[in-house]
Amino acid sequence: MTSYTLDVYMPVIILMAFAIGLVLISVFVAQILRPFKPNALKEQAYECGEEPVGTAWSNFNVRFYVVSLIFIVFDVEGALMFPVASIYRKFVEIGEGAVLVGSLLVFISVLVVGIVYCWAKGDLDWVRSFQLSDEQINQLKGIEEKA
Amino acid sequence: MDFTISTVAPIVLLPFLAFAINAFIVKRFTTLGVILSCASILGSFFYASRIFFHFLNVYNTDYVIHKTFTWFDLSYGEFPFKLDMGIYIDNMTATMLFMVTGVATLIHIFSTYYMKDDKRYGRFFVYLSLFTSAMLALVVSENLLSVFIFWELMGFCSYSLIGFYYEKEGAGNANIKAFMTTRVGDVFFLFGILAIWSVVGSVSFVDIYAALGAGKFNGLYALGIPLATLAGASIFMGTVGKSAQFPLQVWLPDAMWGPTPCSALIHAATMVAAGVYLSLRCYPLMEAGHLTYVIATIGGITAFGAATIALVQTDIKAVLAYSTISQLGYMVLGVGVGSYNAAFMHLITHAVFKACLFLSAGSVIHSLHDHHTHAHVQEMPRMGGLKDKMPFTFLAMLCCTLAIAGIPFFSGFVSKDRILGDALLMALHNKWYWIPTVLGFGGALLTAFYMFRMMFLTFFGEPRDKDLYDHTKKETLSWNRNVPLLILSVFTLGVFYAGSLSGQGIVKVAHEKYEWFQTLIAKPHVETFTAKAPQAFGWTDEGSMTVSEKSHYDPDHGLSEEEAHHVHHVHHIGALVSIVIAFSGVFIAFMMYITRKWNPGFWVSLFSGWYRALQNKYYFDDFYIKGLIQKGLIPLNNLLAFIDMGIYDRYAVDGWEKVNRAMFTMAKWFDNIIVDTVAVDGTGASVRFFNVILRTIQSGKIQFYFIMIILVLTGYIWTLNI
Amino acid sequence: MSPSVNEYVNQFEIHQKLVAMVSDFLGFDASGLMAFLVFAVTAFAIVNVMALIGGLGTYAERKISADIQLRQGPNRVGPYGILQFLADGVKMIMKETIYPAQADRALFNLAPVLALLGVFATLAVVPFSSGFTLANLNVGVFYLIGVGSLVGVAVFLGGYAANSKWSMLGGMRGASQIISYEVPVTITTLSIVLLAGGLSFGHFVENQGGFPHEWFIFHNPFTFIGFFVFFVGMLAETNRAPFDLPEAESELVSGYHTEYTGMRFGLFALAEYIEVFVLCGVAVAAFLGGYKVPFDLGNGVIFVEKLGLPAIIGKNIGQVLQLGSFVTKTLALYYVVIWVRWTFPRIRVDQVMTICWKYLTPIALFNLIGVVFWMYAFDNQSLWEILSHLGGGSHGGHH
Amino acid sequence: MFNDTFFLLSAGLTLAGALGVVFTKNLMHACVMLLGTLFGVAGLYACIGADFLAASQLVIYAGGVVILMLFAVMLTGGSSDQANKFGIEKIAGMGNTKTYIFAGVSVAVISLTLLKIMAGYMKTFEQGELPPLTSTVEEIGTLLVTDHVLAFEISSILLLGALVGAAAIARPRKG
Amino acid sequence: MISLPSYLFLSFALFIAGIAVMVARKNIIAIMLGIELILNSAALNFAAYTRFANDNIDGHLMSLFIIVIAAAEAAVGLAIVIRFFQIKETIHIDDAAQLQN
Repeated sequence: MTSYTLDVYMPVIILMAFAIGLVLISVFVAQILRPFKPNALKEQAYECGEEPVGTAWSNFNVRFYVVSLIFIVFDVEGALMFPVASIYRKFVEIGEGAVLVGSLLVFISVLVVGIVYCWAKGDLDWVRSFQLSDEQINQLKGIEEKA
Repeated sequence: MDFTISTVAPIVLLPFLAFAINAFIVKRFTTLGVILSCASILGSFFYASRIFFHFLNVYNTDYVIHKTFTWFDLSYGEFPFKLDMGIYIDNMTATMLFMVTGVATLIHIFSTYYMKDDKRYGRFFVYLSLFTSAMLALVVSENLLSVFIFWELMGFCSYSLIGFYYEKEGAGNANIKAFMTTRVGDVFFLFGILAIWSVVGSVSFVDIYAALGAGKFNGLYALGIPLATLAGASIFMGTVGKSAQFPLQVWLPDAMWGPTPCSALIHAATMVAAGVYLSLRCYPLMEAGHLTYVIATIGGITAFGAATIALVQTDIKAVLAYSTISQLGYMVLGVGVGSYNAAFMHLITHAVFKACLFLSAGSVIHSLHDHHTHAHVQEMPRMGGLKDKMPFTFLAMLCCTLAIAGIPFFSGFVSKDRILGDALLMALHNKWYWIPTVLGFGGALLTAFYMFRMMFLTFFGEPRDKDLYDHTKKETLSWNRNVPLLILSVFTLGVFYAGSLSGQGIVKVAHEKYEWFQTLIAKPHVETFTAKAPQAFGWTDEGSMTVSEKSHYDPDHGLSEEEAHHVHHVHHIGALVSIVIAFSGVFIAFMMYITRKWNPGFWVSLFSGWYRALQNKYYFDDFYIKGLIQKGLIPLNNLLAFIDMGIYDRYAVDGWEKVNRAMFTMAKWFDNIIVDTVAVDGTGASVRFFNVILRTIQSGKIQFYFIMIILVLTGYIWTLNI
Repeated sequence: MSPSVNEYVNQFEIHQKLVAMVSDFLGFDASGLMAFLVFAVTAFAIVNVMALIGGLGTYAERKISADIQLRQGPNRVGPYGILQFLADGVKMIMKETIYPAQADRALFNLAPVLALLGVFATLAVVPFSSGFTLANLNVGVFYLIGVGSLVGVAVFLGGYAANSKWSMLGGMRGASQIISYEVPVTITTLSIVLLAGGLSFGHFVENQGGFPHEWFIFHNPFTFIGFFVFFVGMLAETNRAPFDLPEAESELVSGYHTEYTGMRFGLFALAEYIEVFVLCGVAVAAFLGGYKVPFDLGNGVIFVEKLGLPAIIGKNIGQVLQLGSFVTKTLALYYVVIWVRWTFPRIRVDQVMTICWKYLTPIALFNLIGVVFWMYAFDNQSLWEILSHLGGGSHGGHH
Repeated sequence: MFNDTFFLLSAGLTLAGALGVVFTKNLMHACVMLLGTLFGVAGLYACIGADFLAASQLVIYAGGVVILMLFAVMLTGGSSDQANKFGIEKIAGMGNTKTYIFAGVSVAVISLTLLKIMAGYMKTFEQGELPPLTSTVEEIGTLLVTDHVLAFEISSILLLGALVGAAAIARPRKG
Repeated sequence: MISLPSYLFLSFALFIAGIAVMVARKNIIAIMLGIELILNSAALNFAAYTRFANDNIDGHLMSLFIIVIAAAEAAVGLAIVIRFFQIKETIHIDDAAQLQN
């Protein structure tokens, strides 16, 4: 196994520094060149010309959370599978692939169970199908007829 | 035969697999699940008997299979942090495995009869499988930590089984009670494990024995108590909780709420046996901690006290429950008086005959079906004369009763007599041991009495509930009901335990003088106990160790001629006394309940106060609920809440004003007390005052608990000076 | 195993002499300093080229869209309007920065920085050529996924900080879309990791060849499907049409950068364009043979040995070929991305989630299992190798 | 030279982030600070050759947990300190004087305790020759399918449980 | 510079910060941030000991599993928080006191 030094991370740091530097420079240049005349109207949040009501920081639908939940589970499982996947080729070459096939399959099938559960429970539907009651249907029909 | 972890593992894994599969298919394929459970336990029994006969063939006291694998190893340099898991099988374990799997198999088979019509038939087997698997894993465990893991798993299973009929309020309460009560002991147990870890750096039994031999516990004190004592006592508290010893015996009678086969399993083979098994395993530690006298006394008290309570019970299962506690008391007494293999032997014999007793009782209860309430009848006053209706059950139960009563030629006699004999030996040596010894003998008398009272009330005499009697069908022989009873009752004969087996083949007259139990089961080998601190009651080590060590019929570590003679003599006396006692117990019961010469009512009226106390189980429940919980725990809770809310929330914020107000309150309080009510109702007023203050402030605050955890942990670190 | 640019440069005598000279001059071992300089110069070059590509990307986008829609596109500034992006840049710098009154100023400033940080950090592992790679990390692709997820956070924070309803909706949508599509992309990457036997891009590319039949995309049928899964996931991760829900003009005005003006908006746009390029590069490295050139021209051995050129020239010719190969493929993919944008209509938000969770993820999982079994059954051989063996295989693969 | 720079940068980021989490009173800012800390810790992992851990830290924490936290903040009402329609304070306070006092006390107590323990270790610890850094990915992969295969598989079941449980808890209810 | 003491100190600092956050904050999500800090400090310790005082890399796996479990914990914990908010309209920790009495 080849060894390495920490120098391999040098470009990462340099690039990050460049990113921050680029932002600082561009903002600095803009600071010099651009006009800065704030007023209350300009600072209003854009709501198609209407007066903004309240703040945007309000409750959101729980669906967002469920999605991110499924994501994090897959993310973690991926993180566990990456090292195993990276040795699979070698194991197949030395004829020990069956061991890895077994454990990978178990792992993936548990993953599949998770997604099947969420699918069956409707967590994957962004818009949940819903049934209109008869009353509502009649109401809608009434509106149509009037029109 | 070479046993490794993978050849031993099926014993544990088969029931566990059955549980894992069964838990998912139980709803749809009940029958399949039940067959799976039974088959798995049968397979487990097969593996266990292989091991058992292997050990018999080897026939060596020191033969041990000890295999480990590293669970995790994070040690570096001189800081060891390594935990092994594995198996530790010696003669005791092998015997235990054989017994547990055997009894569990029979109970499984019986359950297919008993639970057939239950609406949660399949689920019962799910629990049974998990329960058995946990117990087996505990038995083969190599270290205290894995013992603790399976110990807790078993606690959970017993919780589920006791609350099996969770619709009934009593069952719901009983399982919580069982869980919480055993938890008290478990906390101590865990603390004991920590204490051992802090000294030995490992929790493996082998390492603990080695550390004891090497004197690692010498001169270590925590809170002014020798650390060996602290650790031993903590672990013994685990036994007290799990094996229902005084004063934590209250949960076991309530465990009757579970179905009868599960009672048989809890009371005979698994749960309560685990406690005694643990204290046998940790015996050297307890001896090194000078705890033997305490243990013996607790055992004696339990044996006698539970027997007295059993005198007045009318529920057939309750009688058996108290008899279990009493018998467990004998085992603990045996541990206390250094009668190592007799205690273990009693564990085995008791498991067999108690399982049989419970199954017979289950058979009786199952047959008696009240057509008005649609419930099974457990009350003995409504039974009577059943021996004509169910002769087979009667015979099985009779065998077991003879065994538990200590009638010669039955297993109970062999083991109990030996414990009592050893106790007598100790008592002759040290007068303080007379207390547990006399309690033990008294308990034997009572045992014989109440067991025969139960027999007579159930099977003899005129049927007291004619309607019930007439509706009861005559017993028909069915394999899953009678075969377990038959096998178990055959094994109540003493010859199986007192016989001598050895060498090639299974039975061979090699050690003619010595019974196989005595020659096979030996104390863990620990070189020296160097702790020389004086024990309680002026009792010093030197004498006790020699006699208690040598009191075993150990052919290799021979006693001197004279000593051996003395020991034999004492044992013969003990045996004679216990025979006399057993027969007189039977005689009293006979006079009271068969011939009716002696009226039980008279005795009740004579000792009416006692009678009430007994009926209320010595007010233990009342004491725990009213005394400990209401007077102790809730005020403690309130006090903590007070610290939380009253100090944490209140004084930190607007301190000065609050302090002023508190001073004012204090002043007023003193005023009231001193001026007004010092003499009249000082105590009551103060209690009421605290209640008023503390009740209003209740806590449920997570962060406060968190702070408490931090403080306790830091306190622990500072005191133990890690 | 492909070295990083520093190690590549180090193999030439002239550079070693230079290092020795500087060390003599300064009086201490200057190899670290020189490595820093090499990295810094390379990184500077890459960043600038990337910025250029980002800028040209906007131009190309407009030009191609105009082409597709039979319009002229930008044609005033410079020849064929090619300097349009410079004019745009100047406009952005000159624009006033407006902070919404209720905004969270700190996060409002931080969000574009995070986006740029995440994208730039991914550049470190992109294998432009066997010698022209900034860092060949052992955990290359895994690192890329991790750092790339900063963009999701940036999008969310950008939407949050402005405290405008459009922004907030766009930010939430954007973040959830980005993380959702990360799942199929990750799983598809896993199947490539299986084939490559390592996480670094060096492994990825070195296990492929210069000819299309040696690419991982044609290794087996599963990777062929996997490539399209990856491509679609990539589009969605970079919020490109038809997955540009977070910034759908007709629904959300401009999504999470509604309230951003001037250079901050420009930085967001820059980050987005560079990310598209980087992900196209990843797709090329993982599926399309990366920088590999046919007949192993890339390592320069032929030029040195057959043509007798000096090592420094021959090797560098190879590098240039490799770079050309990589950039050509990447730009071709880039073109496809733009093409897709102007061809497909935007899909609805529920369809976005449906496509991700109900189609791409199951397909990706199926592919993963398929690759596992393929490798196990055929002993790591590719489809081409198997076929050539069947056909008597005189012109079989070079493995 | 670069080693120390890298380490100092990471450590500085870690500490600054941790301090930010402790002292900021804005929940959203605290989450972003946590992101900084997590990146710093990833750098620290990289410094001691735990390259796979560093990447996992980035993928799981920075990419997953932080997003989850940010979403959760949004789903529980954002970070504005305003009353909702029931008059209850919507976002609970980020602490007050008394909690600060208690935090200070607990921190002091624990610091003393831990420093005591650490001092004991530090005195006895001597650094030997460090082995060169090598890639840990293959080694971790091999360990995951050999020695720790049970933990590997069980963690998948743990995650399945987490997924099912959390989805069942958080699932939007009808009506 | 890169040595065990400095790593232990960093992990110590993270731990202390986590404790401070957990005690000082009354917001459940903020407390969970504190928990993450503590978990990170533990994982860092494992990795550091692996590097400086051990031959094998089991500690890395320990850290990896800590990270995995932290993710699971965060997922479930935050789900509970969200549900709690839906019911109680608050995430103040003192309102989560059903266990009192």
